[in-house]
Amino acid sequence: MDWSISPDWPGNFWLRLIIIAVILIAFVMSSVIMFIWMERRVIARIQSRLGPNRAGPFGLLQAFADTIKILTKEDIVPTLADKVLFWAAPAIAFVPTLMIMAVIPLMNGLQLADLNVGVLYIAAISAVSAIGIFLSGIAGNNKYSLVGAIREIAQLISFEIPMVLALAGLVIACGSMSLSKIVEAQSIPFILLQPLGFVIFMVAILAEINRTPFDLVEADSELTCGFNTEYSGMKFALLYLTEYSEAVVGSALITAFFLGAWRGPILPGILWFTIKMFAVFMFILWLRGTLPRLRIDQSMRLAWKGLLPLSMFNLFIVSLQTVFFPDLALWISIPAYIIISVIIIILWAMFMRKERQSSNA
Amino acid sequence: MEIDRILSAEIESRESAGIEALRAASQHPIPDPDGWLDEQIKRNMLFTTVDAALNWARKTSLWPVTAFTACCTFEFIGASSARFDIARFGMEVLRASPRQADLLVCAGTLTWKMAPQIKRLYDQMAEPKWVIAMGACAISGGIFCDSYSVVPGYNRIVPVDVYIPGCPPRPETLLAGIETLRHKIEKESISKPR
Amino acid sequence: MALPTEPFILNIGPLHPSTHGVFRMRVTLDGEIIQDVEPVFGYLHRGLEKLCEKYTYKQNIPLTDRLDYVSAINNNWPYVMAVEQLGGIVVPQRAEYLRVIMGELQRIASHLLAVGSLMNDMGIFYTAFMYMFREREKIIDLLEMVSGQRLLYNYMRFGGVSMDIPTEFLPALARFLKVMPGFLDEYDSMLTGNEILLSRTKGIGVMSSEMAINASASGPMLRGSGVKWDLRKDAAYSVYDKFEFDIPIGQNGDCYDRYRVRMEEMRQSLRIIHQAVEQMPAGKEKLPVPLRLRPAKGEVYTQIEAPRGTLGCYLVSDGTEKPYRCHFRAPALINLTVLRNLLIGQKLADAIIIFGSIDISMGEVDR
Amino acid sequence: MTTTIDYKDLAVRLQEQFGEGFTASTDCLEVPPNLVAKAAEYIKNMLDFNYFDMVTAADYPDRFELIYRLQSLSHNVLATFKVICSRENPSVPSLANLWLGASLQEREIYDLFGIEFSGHPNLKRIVLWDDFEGYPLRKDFKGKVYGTAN
Repeated sequence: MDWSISPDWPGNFWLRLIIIAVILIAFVMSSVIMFIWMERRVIARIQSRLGPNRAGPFGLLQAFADTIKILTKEDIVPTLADKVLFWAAPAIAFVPTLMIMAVIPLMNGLQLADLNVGVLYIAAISAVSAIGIFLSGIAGNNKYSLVGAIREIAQLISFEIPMVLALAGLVIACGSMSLSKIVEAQSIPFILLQPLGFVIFMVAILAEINRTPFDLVEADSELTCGFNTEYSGMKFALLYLTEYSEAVVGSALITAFFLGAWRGPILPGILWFTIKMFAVFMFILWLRGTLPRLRIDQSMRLAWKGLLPLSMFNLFIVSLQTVFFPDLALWISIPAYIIISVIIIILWAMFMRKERQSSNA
Repeated sequence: MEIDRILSAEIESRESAGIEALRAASQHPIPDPDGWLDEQIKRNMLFTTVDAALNWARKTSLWPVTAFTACCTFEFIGASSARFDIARFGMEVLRASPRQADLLVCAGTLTWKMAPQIKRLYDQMAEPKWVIAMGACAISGGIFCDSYSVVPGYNRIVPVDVYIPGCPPRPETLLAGIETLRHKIEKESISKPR
Repeated sequence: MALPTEPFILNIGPLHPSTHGVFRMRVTLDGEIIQDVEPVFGYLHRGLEKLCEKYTYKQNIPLTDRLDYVSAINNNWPYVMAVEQLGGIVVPQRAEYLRVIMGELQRIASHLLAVGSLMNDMGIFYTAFMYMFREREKIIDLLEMVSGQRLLYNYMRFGGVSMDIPTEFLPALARFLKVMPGFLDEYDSMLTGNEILLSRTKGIGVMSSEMAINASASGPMLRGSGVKWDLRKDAAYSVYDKFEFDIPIGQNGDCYDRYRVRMEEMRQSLRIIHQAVEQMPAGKEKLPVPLRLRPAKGEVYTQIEAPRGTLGCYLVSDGTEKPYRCHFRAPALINLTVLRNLLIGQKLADAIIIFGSIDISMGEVDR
Repeated sequence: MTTTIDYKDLAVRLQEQFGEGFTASTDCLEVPPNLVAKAAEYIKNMLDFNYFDMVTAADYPDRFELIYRLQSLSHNVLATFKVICSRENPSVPSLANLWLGASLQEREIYDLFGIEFSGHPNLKRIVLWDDFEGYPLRKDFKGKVYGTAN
């Protein structure tokens, strides 16, 4: 059963563009609503309490109630705020998260634009949304959001390079940067072929979307509400949406690159994609419920001294494997790679711990 | 840091002047916003579906910002913890910033030194906002009403919608108070002033 | 040419999610490093000591409940002991045991809340706090069974306690004592080995024992720095000399040690309650004391080991039925003297953790 | 058990050092206001009283009474000083330079009683705001305590 859509399905090019764009936006918006509901229910269950269940069956309408209420609240612009920047920042933060979805194949053929520079496009666009969050922190003329904004930039820069290098490992493995080709090459999902690359990419994505243990930007115990302290009404709705659409796009990226986006035995492609995406988000929620927050200098040290060398090492091993023994039998390459990456992680962690003790001893 | 010493002294004197001004200005309680009461009696309430939808949304997602002052704080935390879960009514998101919150829960004794902060917090909240005065100290100063530094009741500083008696009120009483506030929100209408 | 930067003043103000009440720190920040801290008190100053002079002796007992509202029963104890010493009232043995049991239960509840809100400051999104509050609710049920109130109990009287324990209290307490060590192990497994928690608390906010003694810290703050000083052993008030329990102390006085000391003290309190329940004699739980008690003229100072430190009560009576002067030594206020020395030079994120590990309750700080 | 120091022997020793003025009563040692700092420094250095437990004040019709409780944690010994100062311009030397723990407690007494602590590093109101007129814990305070709205 292969569910696929032929490249020139509705005939007219523009019509295909509009239809797929509408499907993509509907997909992101509905999964954002589901993520909001899921977050509040799952975190409540982790904390042995119920979570919203009065708004509709099992609290399903809770996300709708939240959005209607936020949209109809008064929209306060602080007097000393930089008016234009204050108005533009949420848009700059939200739009790139939708643009990233254009490249991700939801189903065999259901892809807005099959760019052959897909990976480069994603790395570039994901930085722009972080700029939007930075501007929203600066524009509000609030000291807490200023500290939050500076932390956002520090985290973005330090986690950008490991993310791109982890993706470079994939590109070398399957020879092209276009996502549809990467997904085609994933008869065996890359999580098994390149586990070290998956770990690095997962940590980098967690830092990009500011989720625990890296939620320093909106650290509600230190910086009241981080960058969105001064926002209310519709602008805050956009920022609240950005927070969740980044989570949607982040988990979509992880499923696209490492879990074989829509490849699965019986079910149609898009169902497999959503199942894998929700599984990744569940893992993110599990982290949010249990892990404390890192300090900004600890997260940057992890990025520069931890992930960067590991991603370079991952690149080295993948290129070694593709050049010298390209057709190594699977039952050797997968366990071998897992063992090597585990050893490397342990060695590097011991080295970092010894170096940290000697530095502050 | 010398500049800090002068700066903090200057900040200190400006703040204490603000406290004295507020203390002089608020000798009489602010009338409660109960415009919706006589509306109901007059029975000419025109209820549109827009009102119903808006009131339902505002009722089910009341995000509290808490003026955590004294003992009632821990009964409010008890109410939002695992046993009496306030999150069931959609009130779980404890927004620390007043801009996004729409319910100010005044839990605990208000002193004159704290009054300007509560006034500023109320003014910063975005418009459809409600206030719950929780506990005897919030209603009338309670056991400390005779003290030289206690404001006899939050309604001197901010207009209060629902008063919850008790010292501290049990979480069930708090949930009943929130239920009365939700009934009140159901009856509001965009066309009428609050 | 170095980039010209200037420090900016940030108000970790009275209404902040992690200041445990209305406490304000005017912090001068250079980037994320703290240059200067100016604590501002008084946002919950209700003039309690002036009101004590207005009410009679018995009317003051509910006032003392509102001092440190997180461990309310322990506040009555020094005040009631002071009046008993002045009035020459000897407390029956059963009442002493009841006070010890309720005091230790309240200590566990207060430590649960202290450690829970410390985890909140560290970023565990309310999870550890909710678990510990679930256990605190069990203790609140026990105390409600005894005194009828959930948070401020008004439980102790001169010459004993207000009511004897109902019949179903002891089986409920036995169930709680059987279940609680399991929960404490659950917290240990979730929190103590957590790599991020270790990196956030080990070596942060280090207070040497000399600085702790010089800054007259008391309670888990003092014991966290390695000073073995606990009034239950050293001043041996009430019937504490009949129980054997040990005093946990930390090695290098950082946030992690204070967290360990509080977790360990909860286990010791369980041991004390076990022994107290076994040795509790039958008999009267309260001596009949006249309502308008007029204790003898004179002054007295009594102190107990409250969860936050040495809670003392200095009472002066002039023979009438109202106290002439009643002062409470607030351990939380005195523990804050060392805040400025601990915070300068630390980062903003660490300052919140250090402040959380000091564990104050504003009712006691501002009185 | 916390043993209290032998006040008579302490009074004799302090008399040799700083001259007249020390009278030992049953449970405390009366110290003249101007000698408090020297006596406290002596007791801290010589007898290893390293813990400043508490200081509090009481307002009597003709005098202010300050009660200091100093402890030595290592030997578990307690010493209580009582200082009598006049009501006109009450001033006592501050012990904040000897023990860090004394600073906030002395600020609180200054705030609520109006007793000056000379030599205190940061003596200003701790719990009340600067424009608050009068000192509330004095017996002659005309605040709102007894129902008189001010």
